[in-house]
Amino acid sequence: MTTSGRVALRTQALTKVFRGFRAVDAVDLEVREGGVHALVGPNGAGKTTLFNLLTGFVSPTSGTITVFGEDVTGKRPEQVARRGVARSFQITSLFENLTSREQVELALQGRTGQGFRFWRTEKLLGRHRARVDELLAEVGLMPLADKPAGLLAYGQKRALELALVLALDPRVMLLDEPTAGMGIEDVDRTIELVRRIAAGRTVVFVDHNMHVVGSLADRVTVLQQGKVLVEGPYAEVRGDERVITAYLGEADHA
Amino acid sequence: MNAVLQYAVQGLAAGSFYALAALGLAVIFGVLGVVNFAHGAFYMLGAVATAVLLDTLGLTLWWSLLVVPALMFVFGVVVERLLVRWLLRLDPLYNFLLTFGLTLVLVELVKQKYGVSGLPYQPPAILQGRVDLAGVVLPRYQLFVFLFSVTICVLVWLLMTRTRIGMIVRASTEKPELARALGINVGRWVTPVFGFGVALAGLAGVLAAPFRAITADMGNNFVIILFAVVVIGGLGSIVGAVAAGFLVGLVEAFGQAYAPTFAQILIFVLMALIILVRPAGLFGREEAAT
Amino acid sequence: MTQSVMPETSVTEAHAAIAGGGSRPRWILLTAGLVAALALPWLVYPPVAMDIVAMALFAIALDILLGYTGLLSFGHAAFWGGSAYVTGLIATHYGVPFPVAVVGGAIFAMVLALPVAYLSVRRSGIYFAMVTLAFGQMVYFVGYQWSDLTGGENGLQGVPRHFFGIELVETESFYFYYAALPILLLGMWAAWRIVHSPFGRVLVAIRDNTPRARALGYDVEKYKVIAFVLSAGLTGLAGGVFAISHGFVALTELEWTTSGEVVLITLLGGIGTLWGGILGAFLVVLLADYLASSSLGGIDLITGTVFILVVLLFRRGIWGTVRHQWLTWSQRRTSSRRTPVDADPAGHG
Amino acid sequence: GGGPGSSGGDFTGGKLVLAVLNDQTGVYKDASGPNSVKAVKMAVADYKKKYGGAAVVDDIEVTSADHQNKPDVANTKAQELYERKGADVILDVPTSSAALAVATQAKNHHKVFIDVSAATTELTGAHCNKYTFQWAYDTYMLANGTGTTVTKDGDKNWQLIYPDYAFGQDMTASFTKAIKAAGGTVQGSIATPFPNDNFTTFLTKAGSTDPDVIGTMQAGGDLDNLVKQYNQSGLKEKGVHLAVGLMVINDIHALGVDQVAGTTFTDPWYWNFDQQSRAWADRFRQETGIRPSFEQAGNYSAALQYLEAVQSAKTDKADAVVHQLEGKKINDVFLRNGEVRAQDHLVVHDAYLARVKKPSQVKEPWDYEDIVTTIPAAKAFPPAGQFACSM
Amino acid sequence: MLEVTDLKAWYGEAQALHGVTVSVEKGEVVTLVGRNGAGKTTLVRCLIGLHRQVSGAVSFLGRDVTGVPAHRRARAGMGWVQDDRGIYASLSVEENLLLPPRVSDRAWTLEQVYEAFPELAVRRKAPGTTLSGGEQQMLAIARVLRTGARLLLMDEPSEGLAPVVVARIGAIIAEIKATGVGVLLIEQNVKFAATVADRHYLLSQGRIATALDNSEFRRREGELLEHLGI
Ligand SMILES: Nc1ncnc2c1ncn2[C@@H]1O[C@H](COP(=O)(O)OP(=O)(O)OP(=O)(O)O)[C@@H](O)[C@H]1O
Ligand SMILES: Nc1ncnc2c1ncn2[C@@H]1O[C@H](COP(=O)(O)OP(=O)(O)OP(=O)(O)O)[C@@H](O)[C@H]1O
Ligand SMILES: [Mg+2]
Ligand SMILES: [Mg+2]
Repeated sequence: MTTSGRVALRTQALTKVFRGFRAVDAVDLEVREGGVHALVGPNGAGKTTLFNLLTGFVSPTSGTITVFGEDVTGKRPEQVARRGVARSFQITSLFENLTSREQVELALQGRTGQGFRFWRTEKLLGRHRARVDELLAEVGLMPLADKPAGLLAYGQKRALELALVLALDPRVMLLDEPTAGMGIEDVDRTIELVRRIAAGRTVVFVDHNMHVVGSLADRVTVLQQGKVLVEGPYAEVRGDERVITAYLGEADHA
Repeated sequence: MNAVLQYAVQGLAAGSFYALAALGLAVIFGVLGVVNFAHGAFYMLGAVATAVLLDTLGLTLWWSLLVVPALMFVFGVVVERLLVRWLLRLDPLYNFLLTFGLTLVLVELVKQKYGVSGLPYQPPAILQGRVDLAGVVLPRYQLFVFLFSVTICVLVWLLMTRTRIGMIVRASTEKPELARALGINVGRWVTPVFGFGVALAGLAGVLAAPFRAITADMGNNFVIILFAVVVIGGLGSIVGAVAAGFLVGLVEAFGQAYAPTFAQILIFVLMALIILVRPAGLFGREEAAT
Repeated sequence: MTQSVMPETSVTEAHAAIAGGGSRPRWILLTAGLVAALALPWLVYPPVAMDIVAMALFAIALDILLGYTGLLSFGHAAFWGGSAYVTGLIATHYGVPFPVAVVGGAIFAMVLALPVAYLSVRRSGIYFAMVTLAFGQMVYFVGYQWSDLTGGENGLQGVPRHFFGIELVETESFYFYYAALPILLLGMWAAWRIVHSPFGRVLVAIRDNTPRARALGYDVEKYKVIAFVLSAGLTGLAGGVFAISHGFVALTELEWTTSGEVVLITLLGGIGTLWGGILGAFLVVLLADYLASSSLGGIDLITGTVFILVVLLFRRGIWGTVRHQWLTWSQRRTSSRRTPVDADPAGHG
Repeated sequence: GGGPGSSGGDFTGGKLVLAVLNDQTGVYKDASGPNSVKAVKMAVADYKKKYGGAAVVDDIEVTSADHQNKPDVANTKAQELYERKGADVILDVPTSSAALAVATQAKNHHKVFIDVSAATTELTGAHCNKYTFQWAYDTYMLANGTGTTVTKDGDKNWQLIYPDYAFGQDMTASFTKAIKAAGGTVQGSIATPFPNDNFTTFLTKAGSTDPDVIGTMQAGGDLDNLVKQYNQSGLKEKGVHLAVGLMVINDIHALGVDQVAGTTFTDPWYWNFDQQSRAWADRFRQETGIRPSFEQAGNYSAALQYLEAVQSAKTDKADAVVHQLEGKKINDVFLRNGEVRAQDHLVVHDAYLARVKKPSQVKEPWDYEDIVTTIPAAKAFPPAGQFACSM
Repeated sequence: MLEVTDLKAWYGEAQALHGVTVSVEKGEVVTLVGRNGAGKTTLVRCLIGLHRQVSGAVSFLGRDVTGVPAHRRARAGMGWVQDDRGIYASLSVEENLLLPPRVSDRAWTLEQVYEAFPELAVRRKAPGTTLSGGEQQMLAIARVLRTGARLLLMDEPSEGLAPVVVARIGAIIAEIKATGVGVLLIEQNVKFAATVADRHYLLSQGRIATALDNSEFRRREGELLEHLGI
């Protein structure tokens, strides 16, 4: 993977306190452009909260966040999204009543400002057709393109989540447990997919599946109790004593 | 200074009605997720029942304070069984609309039965007149209303937060399916809680009988103010409902004293301000995004 | 998570509700509707016919919010009544043809809606309903207090009906109906346009899953505010015509009962159906009119009972039920033609 | 029978239609409502009995509609009654806004409208027209009677509390004038929201200047609220009296006599005033089961006198009937020394200053009032021209 | 202790289970594996009595419980760990634990819970859903242990848990199994399934495709993985 010198995402002393509980505690994180960065750590370490902070869903108690040098601290989710930072959700989050195609159209439209055109017909959305087909094919949902998402199986929904993130053509992608609840085959396919789309983009993801982390990440940050425990290349981190005791345990080194 | 104290007491007395009724609203919302539009109508029924009981059975206020909430509880149970329960699984807006319809029906029925001019009521002599407290002369009845409602509010709060019943009740509301799978007979709890909330509205009505016009329409405006109260306090927050109830009473009293033309608008302005700076209300929980 | 107010409808159906397109039945329906609108004043008393069409647009405007954005406004009387007053004042003081006054009223309604929307959209679901109710009440009190302008309790009396000096329109309700109908039909068309636009699609997305819409870069609040303001504008159009038709404006137009009535109409017609509002208005207005002249009394008793029954037994509303039957029927037809292979719901193809 | 030419008259559709448009369900239901319709039917029966075969019209229909206290409904209904139901006259119409809307319709349709239950002076002032009459009372009469009499009786210092809308403002202006004319002073007048259920603050404020009497212009449920809170405020014990601008007998019934005993107010009519009134009230009770309010008696009177006018005019043509009514002097069960003033169509007649009885004095149900004085017709109502009516 | 015979389930017109027959004995851990959408969750919801569109028979502890409402099944000793955890936002962590009634004297005490899951002890006063995904999973498991259920129905308990915690759960399962509790475990994590279970059912498109004991399961792991992926 090519990592240029530029810093895509940086946090400085980022802290979030929920009623006295420090969920994220003075985290300094630096993700270089083009890198695939994994965030691991025990349950409750603050990974999802960190994602929420990075995408504006939660506002930080203190500290700063910059995206390609621009300060986005305290910006709202849609503002962060429009700066090229897209996220997926740990708990599947789709528009139940729209078809896969419509959802992807919606995602594509988001960047164009067409959304405010209440005097135009929705056929306008047809212009995204080619791109929609491409994206759906990429995640293997083409045959189900016209099925409302509410009727899809779980794995299919996860795939659609990814398609939505991709549709935003983001510079930085934040994927929260992209393979959670997937069968082995789907996991491998997803790894492939993420690897493919990661080209030329910056990816930060959370996953408990070490197989996924190992295959994708070129850098890994281990969080514990809201603090950075270790950071480094995967091979280095997984050998780290502290990581083994705090997170991996003796049983499973998959 | 004296006047200011008087206004304060008057505001707290007015707030007592809001606090008690809003408490009922909050309990029902907290447990059933129902915003009960008929709360004003239940308040009205409480007052009407008080007057009718005095007229027919000679029940004094003291008895009414016990009997009417009990009757309203039963009535609430019937309403829940017959109507509200069928919509609990659905969007809360449906129950909002249902209780809106119910309000129209109840108000109209009372009009047909008891007319529109109102019902007479004679309060007990001991609550008449005034007491002198350190130079401030206060109507006895207002003091009584205030103390009584504060006591009830504290008791309810303890019940909901400190007892197993409160816990079960909260769980049954939030995820009824799961609660059943954990061995809790959910159906058994929802109904009495609704009845309980209705009884609180009825209790506010009893307190209103000696103090306010007992007419079929007495709850119409009341319920709107109640909504403002719960928005200010944070819907679903018991403490919030009570605190905001008293706050709104005070705002109303001082508004009427110093800016009468704007007294009614003032409450809504307060609400707008709260929404601006604290959308979840004074005591409301922030809605977390996952 | 979802704030959808159509939990009864299946996903397929909800999707059908938002899918646009110009199929044949739709054209047949449109033509039938137009014919009905033109014939209405022959069938019912013309001022009542006018009320029906005005209320229909009111309900449709509300449905943009309720059915398509998932926001129940319980304070729309503010825009209906607000526009009625402004329309009435313009007509009284400037002597302009009434369509101009009506447009003025609608613009006012939109201006009024802006701050209300800005504050209300900070809450959703049931909170939104309560907040709008409270704001509606606030507008009511202003209308009530500002009696120099609004006539307070007495209402705004003697609103003229100028229409380019065409006497028949200005005096006869029958001809006035045809003069005012195009305004309301235009409003309905606009509502349809809004719902079936890229904007409408975003509204549905927001209704279904707000955080997700945010993550896709949509400024949710802005969309809700725009939807609210558009809805208020169409409401204003209807309220303005209503004011001119009646020749005066009463404080009741601002009362929360008016907000409640239009919700009933929308609900009866079918939430999220748009056209249901027309049927709902037809029934509710005629029923109220009938009850007012019958010696039955107890309008609220009947309105309230209808409310309860519809909510309990008939949540899809009239139009929604018809559409449901239609979809079930056509689905059964298509699925019987399909090969069973397609029927596996879980199959990854 | 009927039809042009028959029985020498000239009646559209061959019949005469009297329409009662009022509130059948809302706050005015008890005071007027369905029982006003019955009162009008009594008038029709009396008319038929009196003239028998000599009646110019024998097909007389009484129809009614509910305006639900909504002026827009009143407006549409009035149109419909005149246009579709062939109404020759509309009667009653409580709520000022509704009455004003109906007056406009009467003017546009050239049909008669006799208002009984609305109090606004605009009906015979700025909004007066040739076809509209105000039969029973107006705000001037209410305020003037009470203000003058109470002041003269020794309560010179007043505080006024009034609901902040047209009726309350009118009443307050009239009260203030009357009080000053009688040698009293108004220490302050306090506007309150409407509707309102909490008057404690206003009462405290009013009481702070130690007035002799507090005059309230509240009506209906608000009056009920205010009286209860006045009773508990301790002002009564301090010797601050209460005078009421508008009280109808149903209000006393609703509050209970004990709550308002001793309160003075002006009443256009009282059922137990004299033998004539009582006899009619007995008949009314046979029809309805309760005693009549002044509105109901007023409707009877208005309908009866309208029929008399039709009898003289021999037609239902509005202009002819109006011509018969204008300037007519009338004495009936409701109007004593009455006159339909031609200039503004206000019907002036004797009014009464009433005092609410003590519970111990009440001898039978609805026996609530002592009539203290009769205010002669000439003094009870505003002089012609006071409210700028031009027809 | 659990006998399921020819269980069929529908969602509206779509059939999700096509005649499933499974059993769980005392002190036995049985897993249910199968790809997404195979019907595992549906099966468990039928067992606990939440899914009502069913036919077939379920007997528990020798008694027929078909048609018995969910809360009575729970009281009879079925414990359910929901796939989406089902933590109460309106209850604190401790209240979540105190909520369910005790159904046998096997029930864990609060001390035992906190000892096994120190993460929860720290957050005991926090509102339930403010816990992290994994912490919520622990809470859900701990909550069902608090009842002392005789049969645990666990829907993907290891999902989203850190490997150390997964190992801990494994140990707990082994521990309670020793006291005679039966466990029906839904698992995607085949490795984990193999370490804790005695027998396995492979569910595919609403039908039991294969039933295997653990040694065979281990032997055919690779083949199974393939099957699961297809
Ligand atoms: N509420 C529902 N309405 C309609 N179909 C449903 C519903 N829930 C589940 N299904 C369907 O039933 C089938 C079985 O679903 P189930 O949730 O039991 O699968 P699962 O094996 O638990 O999958 P996963 O591993 O993803 O949790 C799937 O095809 C699914 O689409
Ligand atoms: N809205 C909130 N209010 C209070 N506490 C919260 C909130 N959200 C998260 N927390 C707390 O912050 C901590 C970190 O939670 P987070 O969801 O970020 O963990 P995580 O690392 O993603 O864990 P997992 O791997 O289990 O998903 C947890 O202890 C949780 O209880
Ligand atoms: Mg997480
Ligand atoms: Mg599952």
